[in-house]
Amino acid sequence: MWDYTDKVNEHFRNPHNVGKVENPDGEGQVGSLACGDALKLMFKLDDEGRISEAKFQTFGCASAIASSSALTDMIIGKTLEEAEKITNKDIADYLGGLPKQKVHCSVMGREALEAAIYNYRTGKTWSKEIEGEVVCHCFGVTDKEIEEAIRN
Amino acid sequence: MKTVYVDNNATTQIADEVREAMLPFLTDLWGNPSSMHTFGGQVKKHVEAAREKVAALIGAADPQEVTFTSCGSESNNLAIRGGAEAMDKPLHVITSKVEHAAVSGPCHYLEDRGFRLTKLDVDSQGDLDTGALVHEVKSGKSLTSIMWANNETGVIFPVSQIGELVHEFGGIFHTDAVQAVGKIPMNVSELPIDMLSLSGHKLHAPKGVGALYIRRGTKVKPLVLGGHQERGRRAGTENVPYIVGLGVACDLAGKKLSEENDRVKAMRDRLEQGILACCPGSRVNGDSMHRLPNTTNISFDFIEGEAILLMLDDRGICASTGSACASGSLEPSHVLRAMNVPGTAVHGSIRFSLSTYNTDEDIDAVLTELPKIVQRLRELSPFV
Amino acid sequence: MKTVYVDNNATTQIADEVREAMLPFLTDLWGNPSSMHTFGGQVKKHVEAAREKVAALIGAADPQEVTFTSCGSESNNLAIRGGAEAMDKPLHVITSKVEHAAVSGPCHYLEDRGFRLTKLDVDSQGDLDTGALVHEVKSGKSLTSIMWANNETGVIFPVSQIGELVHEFGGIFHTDAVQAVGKIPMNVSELPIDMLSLSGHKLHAPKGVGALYIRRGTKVKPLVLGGHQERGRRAGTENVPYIVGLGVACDLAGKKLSEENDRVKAMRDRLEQGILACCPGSRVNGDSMHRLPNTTNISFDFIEGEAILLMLDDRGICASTGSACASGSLEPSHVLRAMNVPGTAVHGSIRFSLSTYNTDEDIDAVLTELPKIVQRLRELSPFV
Ligand SMILES: Cc1ncc(COP(=O)(O)O)c(C=O)c1O
Ligand SMILES: Cc1ncc(COP(=O)(O)O)c(C=O)c1O
Ligand code: FES
Ligand code: FES
Repeated sequence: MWDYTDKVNEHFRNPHNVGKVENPDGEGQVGSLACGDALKLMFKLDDEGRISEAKFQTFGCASAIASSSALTDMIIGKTLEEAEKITNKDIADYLGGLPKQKVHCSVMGREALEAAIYNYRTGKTWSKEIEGEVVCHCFGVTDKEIEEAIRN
Repeated sequence: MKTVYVDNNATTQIADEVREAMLPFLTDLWGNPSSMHTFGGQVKKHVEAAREKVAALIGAADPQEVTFTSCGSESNNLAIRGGAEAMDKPLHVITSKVEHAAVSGPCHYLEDRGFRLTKLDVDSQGDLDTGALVHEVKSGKSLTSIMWANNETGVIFPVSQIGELVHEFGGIFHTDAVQAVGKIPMNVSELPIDMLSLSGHKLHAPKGVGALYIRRGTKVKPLVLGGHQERGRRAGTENVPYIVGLGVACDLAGKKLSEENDRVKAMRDRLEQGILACCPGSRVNGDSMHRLPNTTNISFDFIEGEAILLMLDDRGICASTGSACASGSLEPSHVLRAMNVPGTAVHGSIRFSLSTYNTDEDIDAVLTELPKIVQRLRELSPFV
Repeated sequence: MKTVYVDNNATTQIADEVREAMLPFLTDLWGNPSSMHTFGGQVKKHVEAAREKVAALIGAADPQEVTFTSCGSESNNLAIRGGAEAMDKPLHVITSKVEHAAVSGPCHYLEDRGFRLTKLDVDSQGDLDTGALVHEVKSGKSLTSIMWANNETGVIFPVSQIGELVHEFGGIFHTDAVQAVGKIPMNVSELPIDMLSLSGHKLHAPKGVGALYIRRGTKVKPLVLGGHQERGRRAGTENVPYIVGLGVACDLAGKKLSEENDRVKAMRDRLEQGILACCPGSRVNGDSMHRLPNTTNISFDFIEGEAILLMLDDRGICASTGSACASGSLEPSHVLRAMNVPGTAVHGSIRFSLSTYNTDEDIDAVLTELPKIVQRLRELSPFV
């Protein structure tokens, strides 16, 4: 049984900001149905360039759901420059920590955000090469990314 | 909150009769059965009586064919590592892709030491590719280890047919029957089975006792080397209380076999039909013809198993994704992958496994709560 | 007839506190600690609490250095077979001639597979030939397994000195401390010991649970391969009740250590002196300086051990010749033979081993009955 913090449990059971944003300014999705990973993140900016609305949908375990929920909470009210600085460790810290084997579940949220910002800035959809050995088959997260996530 | 325990393939509750039978051996009769004095020696006959009961449940011709071990995993390791070591030319190990880790572990161990290892496929129903087996056994004397029933799907393999094929070419056949013993009738003395593993805690005895049936004449080298206990097949002072408990549990299981295949099966079927009816995008994994009476494994499209489990847990419902001992791993079930369960369904499967201790109210509880959970999680999913 | 149990090196009674602590896990808390649901998962912390207690008794720096097993024999096999497998070049196995079968068994197993095996002598006092050890460890990286205390004589070996020698030449040191743990103080974290075996039933926990201390950084391949239990070091669903019991037993043993070395030792000394005084032609086997506080092994010239035992048994006194698990064999004790115990004395030895549950009346009973028995048997002997 995973040792989830109360905060993780809370965000998993009552995730914040679930769903889709109408006419989003940025939209990012990582993964695909075929390889079994998926997180979609959308945001809308206000007049000052701050994120006024952010929503997510995820196909994932409790950590993935909680991390996504936490991330949306964290970015609302921030400028994109501020939001970009959020690391996986920040997400994990915000949740009071994640079990070691589950740290990678926070990676996807980070990447979906990156993809959404890229989409806002370029109008293009982000596609990403995955290198390294796939550790978490459910989300196509690689060991390199986990290493980075843990180092961060 | 009432606990609704529908995870009996992971472990079962200890039957009252089993606990009662064990208590004297935890209290006054704590002697060492190998002792020369009466106080210890008197205990031995209780160990032998238990051996007879285990033999009776599986239909062993002679109780001495039963060796007590510390768990199902040890039984499997003893059979496979010990069986391979005892063979003259044990070059080929044949197993399936859907075995428990306690079988695939020792098989890979042998592979690392130069044995040829073949892992047979299953089809989308979880049924074994017996055609491939025919081909493989021909290639020389083998040690073949194929489970009797799969822990995740409950699919039952044709052990009689497999054993015959293996024997035809001079091989040895071991079956991991940890999930089958006590759930379906069996009579090893009439089957082409050389070794059979079972585990106490899957049939209402405690965790930490198992047995390996070793047909008279089958050679096995011990895994735990040392004293002369278990006729030299397994060293270590005997776990008398649990062995006595396992005996009683086997007795009980024999008596309840018809209830298992009758009332438990009916509950399982109602649960399965109920879920399929009220959860769109759900499907049963595994051949419904050849299946344990207590197990159903159901996949839900677009949602993830752990999330379902935790929400069931909030409502006091205990179920499982795959095998409990794999729950430390993030890999999707190797069994469902071997069956080529498509898309997200492989990530979103839940196993419900019943026992004679379950009631109709348990089934009602699952059927009330599960659809709500599935709907809730689907709302989170980017795929719907 | 009251039972006078002075055979505590064979097995011990389960302490009431141990049984009480186990009962909830045999009754309501029967979940699988690896389960994802709360009902199972909640059990895990009790397993971890037990691990801390075991670690505390032996002075392990980190509870994760403790791996639970199914008995002392398995611990020894895991350490020796698993330790040898994990070494780069594990060519030389060093042990003594007076080890328990659960150490000599796996050592011979390795010898059969091409390892060089050296079995060190002991002198007439049962003390290890450390000079020979110095010579042997020099010959290259070794796996050395020497017991902490001998089960038959109670002789204590200088594990600190042995470990230092082994380490000086890059070897690995395992000690079978099954008879030492709970009887003498120890602090493995400050000793040059890489692995240490212990068994529950020698310290008032049940038969069928043990542990292996594996110092952080020491590599060991698992013996029972399969699931991820015990961090991959020992597959098999955990025997939660016994693990909890072992924890409590270690706690108790820690608290009773001074009584063991004080009251129990005084009883043992009175027993020993009393026997020597009233049975002519009797002598103590084993160094009296380096000996467990609870054990005495006494040889009687011209009479045979089994006969003495059976007559003691008639009077409700439970003792032993050599180790219980060797009692199926007719060979005189390998320990006494290694000590070159002369003439008929090697066949006529009895081991008395006490525990904190013994009383002065128990000692009185032995001292009343034994001389009569010895005299009676001497009358039968052709040698007198
Ligand atoms: C020194 C020694 N090592 C190992 C063992 C084996 O312990 P177990 O019976 O728990 O396997 C014993 C006792 O039987 C022993 O005395
Ligand atoms: C098919 C199968 N084999 C072996 C085992 C291992 O049994 P144990 O946990 O007693 O080692 C299990 C259960 O965990 C199982 O389901
Ligand atoms: S996203 Fe959590 S396990 Fe892969
Ligand atoms: S005469 Fe009976 S054991 Fe040797």
